Parts: sequence; C-alpha cells; structure tokens
Amino acid sequence: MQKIQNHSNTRSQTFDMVLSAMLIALVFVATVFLNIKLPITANGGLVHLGTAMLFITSILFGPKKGAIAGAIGMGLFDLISGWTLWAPFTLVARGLQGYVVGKIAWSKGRNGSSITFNLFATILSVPVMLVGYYICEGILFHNWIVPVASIPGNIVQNVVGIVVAIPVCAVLKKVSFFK
Amino acid sequence: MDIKLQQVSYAYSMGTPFEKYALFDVDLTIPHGTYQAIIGHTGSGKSTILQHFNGLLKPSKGQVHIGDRLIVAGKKAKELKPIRQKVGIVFQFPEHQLFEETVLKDIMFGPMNFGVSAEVAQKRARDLIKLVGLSEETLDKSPFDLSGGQMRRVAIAGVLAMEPEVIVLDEPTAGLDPRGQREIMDMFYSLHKERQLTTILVTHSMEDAARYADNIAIMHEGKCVLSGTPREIFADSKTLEQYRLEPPHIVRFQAKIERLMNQPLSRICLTEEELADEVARALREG
Amino acid sequence: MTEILSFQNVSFSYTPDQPDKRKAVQNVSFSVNEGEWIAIVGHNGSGKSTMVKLVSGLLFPQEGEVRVMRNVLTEENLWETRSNIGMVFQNPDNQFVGATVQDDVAFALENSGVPYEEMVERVHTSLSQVKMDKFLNHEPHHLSGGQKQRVAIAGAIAMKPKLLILDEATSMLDPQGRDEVLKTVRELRKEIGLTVLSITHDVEEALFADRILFMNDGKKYAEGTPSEIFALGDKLIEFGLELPFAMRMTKLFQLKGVQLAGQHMTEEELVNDLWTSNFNK
Amino acid sequence: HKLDPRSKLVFVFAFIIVVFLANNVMTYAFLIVFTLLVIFMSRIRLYFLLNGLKPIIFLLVFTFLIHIFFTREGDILFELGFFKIYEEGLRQGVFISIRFLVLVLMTSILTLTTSPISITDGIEVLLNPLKKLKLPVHELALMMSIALRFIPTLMDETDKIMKAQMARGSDLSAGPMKERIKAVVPLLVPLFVSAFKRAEDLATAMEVRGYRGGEGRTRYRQLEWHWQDTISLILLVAMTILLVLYRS
Repeated sequence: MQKIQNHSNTRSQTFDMVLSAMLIALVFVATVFLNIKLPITANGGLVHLGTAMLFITSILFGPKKGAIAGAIGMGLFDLISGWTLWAPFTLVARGLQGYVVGKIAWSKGRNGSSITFNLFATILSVPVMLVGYYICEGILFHNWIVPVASIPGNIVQNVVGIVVAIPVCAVLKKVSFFK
Repeated sequence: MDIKLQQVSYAYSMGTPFEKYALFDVDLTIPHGTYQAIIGHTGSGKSTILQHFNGLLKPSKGQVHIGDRLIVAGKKAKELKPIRQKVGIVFQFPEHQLFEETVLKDIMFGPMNFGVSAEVAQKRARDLIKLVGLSEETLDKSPFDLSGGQMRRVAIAGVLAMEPEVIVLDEPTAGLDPRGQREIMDMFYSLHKERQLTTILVTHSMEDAARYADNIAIMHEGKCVLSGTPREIFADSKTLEQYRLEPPHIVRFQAKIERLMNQPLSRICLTEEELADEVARALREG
Repeated sequence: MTEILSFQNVSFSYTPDQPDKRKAVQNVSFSVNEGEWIAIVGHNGSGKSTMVKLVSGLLFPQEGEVRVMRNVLTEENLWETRSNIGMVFQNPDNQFVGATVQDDVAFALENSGVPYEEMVERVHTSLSQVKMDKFLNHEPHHLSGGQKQRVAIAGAIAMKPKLLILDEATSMLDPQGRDEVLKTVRELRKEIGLTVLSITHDVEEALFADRILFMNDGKKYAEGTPSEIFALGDKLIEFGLELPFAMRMTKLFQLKGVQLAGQHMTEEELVNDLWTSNFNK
Repeated sequence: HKLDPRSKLVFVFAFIIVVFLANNVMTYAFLIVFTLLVIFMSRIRLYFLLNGLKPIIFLLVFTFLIHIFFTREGDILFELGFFKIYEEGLRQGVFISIRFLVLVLMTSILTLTTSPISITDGIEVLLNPLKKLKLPVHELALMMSIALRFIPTLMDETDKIMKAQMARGSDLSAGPMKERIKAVVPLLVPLFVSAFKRAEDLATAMEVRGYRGGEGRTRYRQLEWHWQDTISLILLVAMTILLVLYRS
C-alpha cells in the first residue's frame, strides 16, 4: 500500500469537501455516542465529547473546516435528538466557536502545532460560544435570566473539551497525515 | 484457563423498543489448551459471542465462566481488567487500533495498562516484533508509516505483549495476500503449541478451521447449532448445507474422488497432504 | 480486435528524486482488447495498485504512455476517459456516495449530466443486471459487503463503460460475498460483453481470466493464459502467491506416486485424469 | 407528512417569525389552534411528539417560574410574605411558555416527518439563488449527505475501536477520572486516522466516477410540489393575517 497519492498532495477540492463531511460526521458521533461520566454536574454527570471533537477538528484542519464541522455536526445533533428549535442557534454559536479556535490556532502559519496557542484558542472560544447561545436563548425566552441556567453546563462541557482536545491534538499532529 | 458459556443469550439495546437478540441460549465449553474454531456467516452471532470471552459484553441471560471468574446476567461484574489481561482479542482489521507515536510504544500500551513495568514491556516488544516477522528497526517507526500488512503484524504483537493465556482471533487474515495469510496463521498455531495457549478462531474460512482446530462450533442465527471435531462436523455435509455452509474445498474434493472410486476412503481428510496419502494408499491397495 | 487499454513501457516512481530507489512500476507494457478478462496478480506491494491509479489518471507515468481507446491519457482527456472506465475498489464502504442504493448508482450519471428520465431507466436496468433491484431504497449500512460491491458494479455499468476495473474488489469480502461478486461479473460478461481488468491476489479469481499478468517488484514477471502462468509453479509461491487448488493436489498426488497424465488447473480436469489414469484401464 | 421538504422548510421558518407577532389572548389562542391543526394533519403519533418534549419540560417550567417571580408589573394576584405574583408576570409567563411550546412542537414536527436527507435536499434547492453570491450551496448539500451516509459507519468504527482498546486495558467508562480522560487518546487518534483514510478513498472513488463539482450535474433526487404544499402555505399566510389583525 502506497501512502503518497497525487490528490492528497494537491488537496483537491473534492477531497476537501469529503473530509469536511467526515468531520461533520465525527463531531456528530462524538456528541451522540461518546460520553465521559463526571462525578459532578447535574444532568447525570454525562458529558459528551462533541466539543472536544470540535476543538480537535479546528486545531487540526483550520478555521473553515472547524466552523463547518462544529456548526453542521452539532446542528444535526439538535435536529435529530428533539432540540430542533436550537439547531439554528447551534449553527451560529458552534460555527463561530470552531472558526475562532481555528483562526487562533492557525494564526501566522502555526497550523495548530503550538500547544500554547491551541490552549489559548480553545479557552478564548468559550465566551464566544456562551454569548452566542445566551443571545439566542434570550430572544427565545424573552428574558435574560433563563439562559443563564445553561451556562454552567456549557462551561463544564467546554472544560472537558479542552482537557481532552489538547493532548489528542499533540499526538495527532505527529501522525504523518496531519502534519 | 477454561471458558464456559452456559445458556448465554444476548440482546442489543436491552429494554428499549429496538431490543434485538443476537444470541440464544448458547452453551459452549472450551477447555484449557484447545484450539477452538467458531464458524458462521456474517450476522450469525459470531462477533457477539467473541465479546463475551473477556467481558466486553455481559450476557443478557445465562452465565459465562472465564477461568475462576463468573459473569452472571443481571449482576454487576466488578473489575474485569484481570480477565482482559488473560484473554487477548485480535479483532478483525486490528491495525485500526494503532495510535501511538512509535510501534514500540504501541506494543507496550497493552501490558503497561495491566501494570507491567516499562522495562519488561519493552523487552516483550523487542522479542515479539521478530516473532511477527518484522525487523527491530520497525520499533522506532510511526505505525502509520507502515504498509497495511506490517500494521497488522504490529497490532498482533500489541495483543500478544499482554501475554494472555487465551487468545481470540477474529478473521485475523482478512485482506492479506496468500503468503501473509499463511504466515500469520502458522505463527498463531506454533504459539498455540509452544505456549499451550487456548486459541479461539472466529472465522468463515472452513479451510482454516479444518487445518488448525481441535474443535469446531457452528453458529447460525444466534444459536450454536453444531459442535464437534472437524472430522465429525465435516462428515455430515447435509447438515452443514442446512446452515448454508459448505465443507472445506478438500472435503468436497474427497467426496468427488470417493464417487469416482465408488468406495469411501478410510477417513475424512482435513489437509491436502492427508488426502493425497489416503488416495495413494487406496490405489495401492486397489 | 479493438484495443481498449494499453501500457507502453510505463514507469512510475513515487520518489522520482531518488533514482536509485525501486520504482513502483517499471517498464510495463501490456494491452487489453475488447471482450477480454485480464487479471493482474502479484503480492501486496508488487505494483498492482499503482497500475490501477495510472489507468484511472490518479497518477501519470514518468516514462512511457497509458492509452485508453487508443488515445494517450493526459490531463486534458482525463474526464472523458474516466467516463469510459468503471471501477470497483477494495473497501466497499469507502466508495458508496449516495444515501441509498439508487442514489449511489445514479451518482456517476448525475456527474455527467444525464437527463432525469434516462437516469431513472439506467439506474433500474443496471440494478437488475446485478440483481440488486429489490434494494432500491436500502441504505448502505444495511447491506452486506458483497451487496455493496454489486451496487458499486451497477454504478459502474450504468455509465456503459468500455472497461470495468476490479481493484481487489473481493479481498475484503467473506467467501459468500466473493462468490456473489464474481458470479455477477461472469454473468455480466455473458450478457453485455463487458471487458474486465481485475487486480487480485486471489488465484481462484485469476483463473476466470483469459489472460494473466504476473507482477513482481514493479515489473511484469510473466504474461499468459492461466495455464501458462500457473505452470510457473514454485516461482509463484516464491513471490507470495499460491497455486490453484487443483494444481496443488496434482503435485501432491504425483509426489505420493498417484498416476496422473499431466498438470491440471481445474478440479474437473484432475478428476478426469485420475479416472482415466487409474480406474478406466 | 407527504409535503415537499421545500414547503415544510419555508413553512416552519416563516412560522418561527410569525409566532413573535402574537401578543394577546386572542392571538395566542390562534397559535394554539393552528398548531393543533398542524399536529392533526401531520398524523404523527402523539406519543412520539410528547416523548420528544421530555427534555424540554424543565426549561419550560423554569421559564414560566422566572417570568412569574421576576416581573413586577400590574396588580398583585397573590401574596405570601416576600413572595408576590403579579398579573403581568403570570401573563408573560403563560405567553412565553406557549410561544416556546408551540415553536418546539412545530420544529419537532418538521424533523419527525422529514428525513435529514430530504431536509438537505430542500435546503439545497431553497438556497440555490445564493449560488450567485458565490455560496457553495451544492457542495454544502453534498457534504451534508455524505456526512449523513457516514454517520452509521463511523459509529460502528467508534464502537469497534473502543472495544479493541478496552481489550487492551484502556477503558473510557471505568476507573478514575484521569484514566478515563487518558483513554480518549487511544480512541480518537485511530478514529481520526480512519476518517481521514475514508475521505481519501471516497474522494478518489468520486473523482474516478467523474465528479468535479456541481457544474453541469443533473439531479436524481427530484422534489415534487403538490397542491397540498400550496394549501399549507396559504394557510400560513391566512394565519399571519389573522395575527396581524388581532394583535394589540
């Protein structure tokens, strides 16, 4: 089996598109299927790894794919699991989050290889996502207190996401495909 | 270490509307040191059964004995880790489980999870890499820079490094070329003999079952429908047909020759050499 | 005889800047004529897969030329060439594009802008040709490996290609799936006179071919009819392949002193010979 | 149920906006009646719909209570020490809860009656005009459909890798917290590698099958606009007019 293929060097458009599709699917699968049980948090303590997957995607493949995978992958989850109404908000909040992570982690040609910047990027993206959801839910509930309720849960999710994503990226960056 | 399944049933998505039974009342005893083959079509329950051998799945009904451990349906099993160290599973396409930076680290991953020291794990890796037919330089490479066949060997070494007493093989040669297939199967067989392992081969290859197994169990639609030595199983091709299975090529060929000679040979032959001997003898004796 | 595909002294190296390294394909020439079934055999790493990439224009040779329908394959005529070639790859999961069986078969038709009505007709025809017409709306994860490969074949023949390439299309299937796919290909050859190029390390599959190309270390080691190729005997084993069952048995019989008149590739021949040499005296 | 995904999407999207028009008892009553009508026409088993509401009940109650406790306008209806409920608070609480409930129901009906793949089809056609703005509508739609097609495949893959690593002693679901987080690496690395390889294979297969972007492609999946689609949109317009007329 030969690794070097023409199209993976030139990174053709088709490949880019298909890879984005796979990343969407990965974010979705991680959201639905991959859970870590935490001793804390209210909702049974299950935290999904969707956010972690979003971070990894953005760090490995940059802002554009990160935004697409986060927005559509998690939006799809809302659509399928009865949170349909939230899908448009997710599209915006997670899209922005993915974009911010990718943009910072890929700034000045770093391409996600600086662990410090990756960490910085993920932490900075958390308020972006929180504000995004906060504004959307605020409009929905016609109230600025109700949406506060979802903030702690979101923070836990993001913290787990960061704790998981940073080491995984450090390993993945050494794999020849993702350099 | 004996493995014993008693009245084991397994349902996926238990307790939901999608509940679906994949195993029904399976009884199977695999005494220590046996080479057991489990044969069946895709969807016959083979891969569900194999996950019971080290507690990856717990039976929905019935019980599983693994050595002196007992896993009973409905009861919470604590600490399955010791079982998993003793029962190593080589899954289909095991190369998909590689993840470490170097081959060495990946082989050491399993044993170190079970508390083996780094020095010992490293020594095992150095021994095993040669056993699976790769050079020692491979240890420092990234597993993702190897060819598919080499990755397979590294993954196998990673399971062997845990030094299990029971080794479960799920289609270990799928997708390899004929030489690769033969080498891998022969390697497992000699390990089985040398280290007195219990080997469980889950396969749809009748040929491999005939060649290596002491015992064969046939799975069909979630049930264990037939069990016996290869000669017993292959003597009755009618019953096999019922389960849409064909006896191995060599056995079918023997049947043709027997029709030609108009007399049966003295035994069912499991390898080509055996058949050639038998035919030669039958002809000499006229 | 119309030539469909030919290689003229083709060489390709993945590392052209290191001339001392072995090339993946080295000075290979061969041709496929209309209606033929050609098999390329060799162990993993013998250069087979590279040859497939050269045919489909995923790679271009550094030396020599690849001709499809007598035209040299270039970047310019690449897309036209591809519409003449149908391909079935090794992993049945990784080539299924559509959400359902019929969507997948339609994929190539959509790409080449076939009008809707014609598309519907061609999708149905080709699915019934591979006997998958009952599965129109099935999703890929509910199909077996063999069924997925048959859908892939339907997707290829819907384009009415001049050549069908099977790139180790049976190597990941169970025996049942493999028989299913090979039977489908044999029937299609009879029905629509398909030209087939199959890349394989399965000798029983290669036996179906009219001609075999035996590759080793990037070079064409031998070319000939199955009986010519398998007459090479131990050479094949040395290069990582095996002999067909009947040949292995013939050799063993002769070794044990069973009377036989010659070498045999199929079981029928062997059984007949056994009969005539030993019982029919 | 059998409506064209395009009309469903337009319908739900417009409905989300229209809902915000309601601001008195009359208009909210219209909303409720209208929603019930749609539920009836969709022929969804009520069980499924209510089941889907489960996770939202908490939010619903929470919103209602917040409005009741924090709005301090209008007459006092009920008083118990510090605890006061105002008329305006109750009004707001009820209205916002109804609005929320109606929105959730409507959007759930959309997803319960429409497969993700038809939603994708609908979105693609509806967004088609945006192609002129250089928005890669076709690529996005194809991307969605490939993602949907590969979700079950990658789920299986995830399960297999998880089992394989568990068999090697690394378990995501047991042991101390630190161990569990450590166990994510051996799972996610192979998963990414496999997704990447699949993308490579699929891209190759697509190119060999003549795919080179959306230009000059025809569509196999056809959408059919029926009279029911037109009627449903007319209903929505009628409803909007009613709301505009009766809102205060």
